[in-house]
Amino acid sequence: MKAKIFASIAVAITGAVLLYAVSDFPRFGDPRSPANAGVEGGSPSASLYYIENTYRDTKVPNLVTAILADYRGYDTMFETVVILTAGMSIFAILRVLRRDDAPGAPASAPDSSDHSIDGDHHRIIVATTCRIAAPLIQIFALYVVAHGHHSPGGGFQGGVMLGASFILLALSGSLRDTLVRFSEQQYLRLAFIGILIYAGFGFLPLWVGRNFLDYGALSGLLMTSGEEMARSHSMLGVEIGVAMTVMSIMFAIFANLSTRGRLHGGL
Amino acid sequence: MENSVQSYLPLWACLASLVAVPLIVIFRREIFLRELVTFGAGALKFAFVLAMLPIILEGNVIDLTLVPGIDGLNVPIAFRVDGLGLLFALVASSLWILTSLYAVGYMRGLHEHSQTRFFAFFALSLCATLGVAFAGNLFTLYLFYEMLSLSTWPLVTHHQDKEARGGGRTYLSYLLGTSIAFAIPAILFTYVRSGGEVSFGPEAILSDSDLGYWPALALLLAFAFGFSKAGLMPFHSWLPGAMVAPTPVSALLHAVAVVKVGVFCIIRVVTGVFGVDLLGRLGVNGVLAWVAAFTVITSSLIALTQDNLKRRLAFSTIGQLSYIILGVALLTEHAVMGSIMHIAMHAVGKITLFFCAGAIFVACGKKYISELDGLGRRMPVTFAAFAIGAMSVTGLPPTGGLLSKLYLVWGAAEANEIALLCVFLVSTILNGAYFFPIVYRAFFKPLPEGSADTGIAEAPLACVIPLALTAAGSILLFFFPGLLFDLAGLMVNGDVANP
Amino acid sequence: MQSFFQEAVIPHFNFWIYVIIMMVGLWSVIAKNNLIKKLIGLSIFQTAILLLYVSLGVKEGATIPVLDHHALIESSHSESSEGSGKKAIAINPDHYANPLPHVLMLTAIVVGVATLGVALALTQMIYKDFGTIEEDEVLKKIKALHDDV
Amino acid sequence: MSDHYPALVLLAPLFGALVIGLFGLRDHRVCLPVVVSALGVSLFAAISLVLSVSSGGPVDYFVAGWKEPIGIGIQLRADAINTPLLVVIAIVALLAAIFSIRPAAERDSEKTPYFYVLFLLLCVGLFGITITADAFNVFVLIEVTALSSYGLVAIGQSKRGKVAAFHYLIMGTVGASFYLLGVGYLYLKLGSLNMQDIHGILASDDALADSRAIRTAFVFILVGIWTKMAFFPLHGWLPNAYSYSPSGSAAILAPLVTKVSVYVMVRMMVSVFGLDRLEANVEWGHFVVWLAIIAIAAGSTMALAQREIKKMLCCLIIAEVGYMVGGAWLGDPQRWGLTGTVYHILADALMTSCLFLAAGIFAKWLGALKLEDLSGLFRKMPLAAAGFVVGGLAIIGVPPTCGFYSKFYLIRGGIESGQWTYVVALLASSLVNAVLFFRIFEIAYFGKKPADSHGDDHGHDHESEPVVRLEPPLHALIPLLVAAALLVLLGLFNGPVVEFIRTGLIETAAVVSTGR
Amino acid sequence: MIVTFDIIILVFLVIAAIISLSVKDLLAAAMVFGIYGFLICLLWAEMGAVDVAFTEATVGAGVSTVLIVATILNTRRKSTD
Repeated sequence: MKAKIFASIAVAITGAVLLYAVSDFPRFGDPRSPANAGVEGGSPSASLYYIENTYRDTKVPNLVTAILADYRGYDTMFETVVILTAGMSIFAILRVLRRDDAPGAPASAPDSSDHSIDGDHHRIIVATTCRIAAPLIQIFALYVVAHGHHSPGGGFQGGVMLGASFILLALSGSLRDTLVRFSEQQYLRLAFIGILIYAGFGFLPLWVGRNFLDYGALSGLLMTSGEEMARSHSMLGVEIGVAMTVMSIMFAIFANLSTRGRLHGGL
Repeated sequence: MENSVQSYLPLWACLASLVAVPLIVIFRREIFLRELVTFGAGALKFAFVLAMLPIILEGNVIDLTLVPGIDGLNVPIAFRVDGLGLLFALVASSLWILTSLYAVGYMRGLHEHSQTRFFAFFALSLCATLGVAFAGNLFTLYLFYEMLSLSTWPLVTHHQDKEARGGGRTYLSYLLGTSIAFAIPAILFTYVRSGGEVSFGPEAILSDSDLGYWPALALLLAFAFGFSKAGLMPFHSWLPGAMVAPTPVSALLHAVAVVKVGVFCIIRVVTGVFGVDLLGRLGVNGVLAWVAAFTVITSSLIALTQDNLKRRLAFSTIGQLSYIILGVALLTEHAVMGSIMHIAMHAVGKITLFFCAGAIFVACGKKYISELDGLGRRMPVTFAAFAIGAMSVTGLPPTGGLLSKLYLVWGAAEANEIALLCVFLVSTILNGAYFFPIVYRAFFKPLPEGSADTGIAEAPLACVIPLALTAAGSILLFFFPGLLFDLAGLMVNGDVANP
Repeated sequence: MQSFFQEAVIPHFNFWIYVIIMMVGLWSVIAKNNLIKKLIGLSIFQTAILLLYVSLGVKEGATIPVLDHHALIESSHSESSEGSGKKAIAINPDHYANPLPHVLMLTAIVVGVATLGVALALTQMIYKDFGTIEEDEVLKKIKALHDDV
Repeated sequence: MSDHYPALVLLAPLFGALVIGLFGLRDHRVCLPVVVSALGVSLFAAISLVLSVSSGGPVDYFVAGWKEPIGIGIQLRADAINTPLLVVIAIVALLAAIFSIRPAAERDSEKTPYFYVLFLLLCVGLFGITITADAFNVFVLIEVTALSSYGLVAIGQSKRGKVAAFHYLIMGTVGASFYLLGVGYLYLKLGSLNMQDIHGILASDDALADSRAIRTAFVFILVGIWTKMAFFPLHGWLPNAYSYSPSGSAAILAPLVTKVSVYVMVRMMVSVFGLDRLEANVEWGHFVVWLAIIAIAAGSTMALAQREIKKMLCCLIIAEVGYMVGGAWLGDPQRWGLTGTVYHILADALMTSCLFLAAGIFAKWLGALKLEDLSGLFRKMPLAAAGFVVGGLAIIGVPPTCGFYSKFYLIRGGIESGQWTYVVALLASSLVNAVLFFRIFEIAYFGKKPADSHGDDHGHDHESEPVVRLEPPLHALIPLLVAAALLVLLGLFNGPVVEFIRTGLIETAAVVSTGR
Repeated sequence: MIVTFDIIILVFLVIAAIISLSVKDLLAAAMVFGIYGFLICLLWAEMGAVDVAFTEATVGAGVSTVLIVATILNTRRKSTD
């Protein structure tokens, strides 16, 4: 009961302070608001610059992906690091590592609680449809990753969908079979390789003397016509790296959460 | 008028005993080598201090900055040796040699445990004492002051029994507590008030600042009570508490080094921070004088009631320290000279008394005055030295104590503070009242019949020789006070005063 | 009251709603006893902040922040054929929503899920250790176990 | 290669984490060399940054090369306030890494690679927060730090650790979200995320700067950061989180996470909202200083009540955070309070690192959790006890150690700004610290057998005839002694460090306050 | 950006949030949380933030709900409050 009173007081105070400031906001949807068009005292508004110059700089029509991967690529790299950290923390908390069950070894022998597919009629329909649907999901996910430049989508969304396809398999069939296809050792390695790709793309310009994550410098390496195309291609590369990491970590989180770190049995 | 000489002597003097600490530890197995290191360090330290004497006597000052202070930005660590500093260093280092000899005899006599630790910390506390003596600014003074309190704590709690723990606790809570509660704010206030200038120079730090009466009084009292090693009431009870320590510790530290550091800091504050003319103008020193006077009288009265010999000596020390503070608080020329000389006189006298107390304890394990009947015949040398020491502390003719007390009285008369003059006389009588019954009881009272009169004999030679030397020293100081006069004179009017 | 509603609430409707959702989330994070309810409240609390960011980037009558790809290619061809430096058609920023909040919110969503994942892992371990996911029962049990490294 | 140090500082631990992830998971021996070399590179980069800043002023680094309109790309900025912190983070991380080596035989040593991956990711987050000059980027990096610290707290076997991690997660996420909310309000009114740009707008337009939304933004950013640094009313998570986490994690989390949050507060005050505006509304400053005084009082009293060593040290952290927040908000004319706070960030990080390393040694190799278990410590572990003594003396504020000097600058700021209650609180708290630590020294010194001791403050290691020696292995003892030595060194050489900070502070405050 | 559509979704949003937090059965709460997620995704799409909508659909609503359900099945379904 004490918590409820304290919660109400805290909520009341925070709410009051927030509402006190709301009246000072620009009108909702106003195109000339400071966020959208900047303030005269400061430097020219960032979002106006993005809308007008992104295509000229990077030849990528999807502004969000351009900002995500190039202008504020440093933020996105740390976003992927956040996902990796979450995966590692969950590993550290949940994963039960008995002496023999070193991470490399495949999931331990199936125990009784793991109800395999053939024994249960209802699951057969679900399992087979999912097994057919999974590849389709993965193809669409790859399309989302690759097409992130022109249409909504990109590394994160594609990566999650790839992960979701494996989760679908694990849910419908049994986690043990999915782990055979996508073992712990594989998805752990893939997670780290993903970020290595991202950081690698960022590190290369340093050799040419340009700042970190400055893709323009890679035009020589990627044999592209101009700096803009180099930016566009390296953005794609970076998105692939992100997709790899997100895919493997999402599946890792699910695998650990559903079996509380023992990686057998499952839902 | 005094130019500053750059020399590394003060640093070597300090480091002499610091270097001895690891050596003592290394030789913990070979007892003889360990003692040799202690004596060697003592002699080396005394030699370095003596080497500085001629430079100082020519009237110039030794300056040495260890960590430079960047235009008032940070906290500089620097040495500055002047007359007062050198006098105190001379007293401390010379008596350390004697105390080492005495300690060897005492510890062997009583088969004390973990002596290596004892001697190591003894050396370390001496390094801190000299650090305070040579401190060039308030921060270095505070740095070595804290180091001294911390390095003497293990010595006080050497026996590691119940009352040692109690004594240690009061010892630290008083010293550390008052220094953090009063000394740091006082130092910081001076630092801020003087715009970052904290080093002791020819003229006082706050001499030109427009300090009001009350802030000045508050600052002076904060300093006085902050440096609670000087034993001003009500922060004096750590000293009797520290008597749980072995006697060499009480002898050197609580008669010479630790307590004198407290008084030395107060003299530094009065002369170096406030300056005689600022205090005179504000009249703030009167309050300090009366606090000291009150301490003198009350501690002498308490000393009368003490039956434990060491506690009686402890309260007498509190009284004598307040003599010195009283002398400085009077601000007149002769009073300040008297108080500076009293540092030396009282040191030599009181150390003799503590040596005798220790010798009695080693010889026959007696601690209480009521048990001392008729011991004089058994231990003639010890009690003769005790008598001389008592005379010196009370201020009777053949001993040096008379000179310093004379100057104090002369200074009080100069400042026409008749009331304080009476305080001096009354307390002299009280000193006599709590010392001479002991001498009378030892020599003229018969030995209690039942006691085994054969067993009691003089303490081992290693204890007796030092106490004899110090007793002789206090007499010598009566006949050849020249050196003390010069050093004290330097402080008072900056040039060599003719006696 | 009517004028206040017209003049203050309607133009900032999104911002009022986001405050309400946020307070619902915050209240449940503190008050709810069940750990999973707390986590759901936490997620709601975080999505409210997304609502603030996205709704400050909205422009009336603006399309999604993806440029019309083909028009740009013809314009750049025609422009490169004439050789004039400037692009033929200027992109009017008021027609496109502000892309920056969208980028920031992509990050915030992913961070939210990552935190949720770790929190759920902790909930499971708490259940394994204490056998309950009710806050008060867990605290009682902790007091019971005297010293555990 | 040399002008890429701002990026290199945090890339090294990131690549280290990736290498451990790829190769260390199977072969544990790989972990330590990779960690030490990664942090070594960061330390080298941090030191060279300090040198370049001291010679040539602040260094700006534009990631992805977007320079001309300032708000486009993300900008990293190394100036006098954050480069010393970078060096301290690298040093403390190195010490903690070496301390937490787990020989293969130990109970849960198979989790060592995960521990070290999280360890390095935490370092990436901490370096990132310190170096970045983009308000949103700070949020992302706070999350990286937070997530890895939840993992590090809960990695051990302790049941209570999991519950503590859960509460830490809840309060940490709420704090980070408040910070994000504050940045959102700033973006909404000013249209920019770059700190320098925001400050330019605020400095040039006072009406806007005093508008309601900006003031609310500042309130929320502050409350969010206070939650992350466990400032008193929002400190609930800290005592449990750091005392029930394994010793290795506590050795890296306790000294750094709270101090970096204090740094973020200082960065927000100096580089975003501008000091002169903050000092303008005095009542806000007084209110925060009062909060700080309550924090100091609460931290000290809680520390007195604790029976467990680590819990007591955590309460000390809460009090020290009170020092720093109070110091920053004193608003004294020559900004001594702020200098004291920035210096105290460095000093306190080292002090807490030294104490938590010692507490870790006592817990692991002596099984001593409660205060009473430490009896006879000086005899059993003289060297480890010496390190603990130096750490204790630093917290109390004994001269040669850095604790004294940081308190000295804070008190000077307090006196010059007239905040006497703050000065009294500082002194009272150091008295309480003295009581705390001497209570421990007494127990350690007076143990049942006649134990020997060395209570002096130079950490001299000399012990008489030791009966039984239980010294911890070298990989735990060396970091502790190095930390203790650093405490004294930082104390003695506080002059150059403070001068470096003050020139940076005056320059940043001066430059920034004049706007564009 | 159609204002009326916007307001309707927002109202539904608040209702879904309150229901999700007050219902006793945790699985039901998870389901309503899923609905809440997809409503938010609809809101983003309606507001012109298509990328955010896509991410919210896959990450925010999709994976979160799956993870919460997985945890509920591994712990307990009934909730006291």
